[in-house]
Amino acid sequence: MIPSDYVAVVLLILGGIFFFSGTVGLLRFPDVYTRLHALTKADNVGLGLIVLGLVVQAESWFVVGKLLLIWLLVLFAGASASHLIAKRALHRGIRMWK
Amino acid sequence: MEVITWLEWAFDAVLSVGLLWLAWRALASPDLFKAIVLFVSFGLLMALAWVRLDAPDIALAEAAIGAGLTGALLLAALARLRAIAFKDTSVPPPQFSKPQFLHWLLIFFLLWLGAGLGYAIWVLPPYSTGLSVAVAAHLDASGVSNPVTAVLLNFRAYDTMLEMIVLLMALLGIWSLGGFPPHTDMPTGSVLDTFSRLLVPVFILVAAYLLWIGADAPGGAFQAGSVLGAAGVLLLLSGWRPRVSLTQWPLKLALAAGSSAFVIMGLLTILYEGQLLAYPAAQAGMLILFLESLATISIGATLAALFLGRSSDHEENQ
Amino acid sequence: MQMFYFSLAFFLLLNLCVGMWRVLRGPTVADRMLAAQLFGTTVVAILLLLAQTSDNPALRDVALVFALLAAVTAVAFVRRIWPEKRGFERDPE
Amino acid sequence: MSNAFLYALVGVGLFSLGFYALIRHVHLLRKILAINVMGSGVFLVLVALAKRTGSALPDPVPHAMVITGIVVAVSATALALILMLKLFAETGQAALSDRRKE
Repeated sequence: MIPSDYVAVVLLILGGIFFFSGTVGLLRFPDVYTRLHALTKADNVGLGLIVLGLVVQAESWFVVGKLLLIWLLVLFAGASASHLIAKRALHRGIRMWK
Repeated sequence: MEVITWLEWAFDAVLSVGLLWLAWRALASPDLFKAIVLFVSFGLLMALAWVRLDAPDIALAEAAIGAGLTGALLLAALARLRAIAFKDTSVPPPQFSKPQFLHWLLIFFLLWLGAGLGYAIWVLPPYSTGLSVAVAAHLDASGVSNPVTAVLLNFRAYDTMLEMIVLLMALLGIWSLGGFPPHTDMPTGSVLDTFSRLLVPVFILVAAYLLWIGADAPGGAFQAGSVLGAAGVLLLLSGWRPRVSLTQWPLKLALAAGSSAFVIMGLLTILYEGQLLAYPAAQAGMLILFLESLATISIGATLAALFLGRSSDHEENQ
Repeated sequence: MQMFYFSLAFFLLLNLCVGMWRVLRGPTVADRMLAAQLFGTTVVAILLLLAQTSDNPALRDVALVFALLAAVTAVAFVRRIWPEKRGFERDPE
Repeated sequence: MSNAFLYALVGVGLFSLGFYALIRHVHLLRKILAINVMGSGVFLVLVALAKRTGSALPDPVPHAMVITGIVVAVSATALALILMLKLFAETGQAALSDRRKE
């Protein structure tokens, strides 16, 4: 197990923890907005850590570039989609939980 | 036979249970919207199933179609249903008011059907190379090194030609019925504008990449066309409508490009090679790439036009 | 190392199944849609891990397509299912 | 014993589930979903059985058929949705009524 494996394992485990926290947030939080918050933050950081963990293991720069592009796209899609959903939820009068 | 670790069996078992459970919940849920969201999630798990079955080509097609098109089509249809009737569609599904007896008869029959099909599969021999040996033998003469693309574009090119025509007919059917009724679009917020404006070029780039890589890795005309179609759907959703002049002959040319290219290629190969769509070995790779690029444009335009629904000239003479 | 990737992919799959409960219970339609959004991200992560275990670069293309299309369903939901105000489509703005 | 047979049986299960829902539900949108689930079931059986080649490479012919099948299925779904909307616009309900309208 060369050092890069250790780094990768640590990053991947952290990524897994973020994903898990995202799901817990999705299930436990009281209303749409907090769930959106939990979901987008946790998943994007979770995926980011997993991508970094894989980047450490990647053999060629092309793979590194593709992994980072995937992460960027998910960040972009997640941010836009959650904004759209939240704005429209506000327009539809879905109240905050407090 | 590679050693199937218990972890892989656990993964497959959870995926299988997830697929069956999602399909059942999607079909049985009282609320139509919940049914559609469950169905889209079902499509996501199906993509994982294709990956587990060593079918990355199909996973690509499922990803592009399932995530991009099916959900948008179903939601657009549901929106039309709700908008007109605007009764809450979460009334429990009105099931046939037949006597209970028929209901159990149906379940009994379906159990026997499932058991029979399951048995028929179970007694199949565990090993059968099918056509993989034949394809592998002729792979180098096919001009491409990805076996699936070789089958799609060379060995079974006739079948793919008919697929293109079937796609065109589906679109003609939709346009003849007037297509999706026009949707009064709300002004799009700046986020949606920047989102679609920035993302559509990436769609086109990825579609070109998939088309190019299709020769020797999973990818190809259908997957690239589906990504292009999804780009069209995204544009249409964010309020963009093609200029009327664009939907005259340019759109129609794009729609017909794929199938006509196949037909013309078929005629040429009959003249020169004596067999329908039997490419001369030397130029096979180039011809396949040419056919694939036209097919990609055609599939993308067709799938986007499915969603556009009513073609604009139809509106003019109304 | 391969075993570790696969076990993490398995953990994410369980994560996804648990998240499915929100699609069922979610009171508002928005909850259901954002749960579907979660599945998209989780499937991308699983695909990237599976690409590493089976050493099959094609799976990264699948993950790329998923990442690209993750938001199309959400946009369809926002633009079609939820018109600006409750009521008929054709009420004058 | 590869996982081919597991997924093939899941395919049969999906087909039966879809078939049941196709008959049981009145609303046309549900019937369209049911047909799509049945289609996925059939595709799953095809691809699962294609994996029995013993070597790492599965049989590419069913794969090609399923790819084109998926694309045609989505266009058929679009056509079915349009027919449903047409029926809905005419009769006001998205279900095939048994009683003939006099």
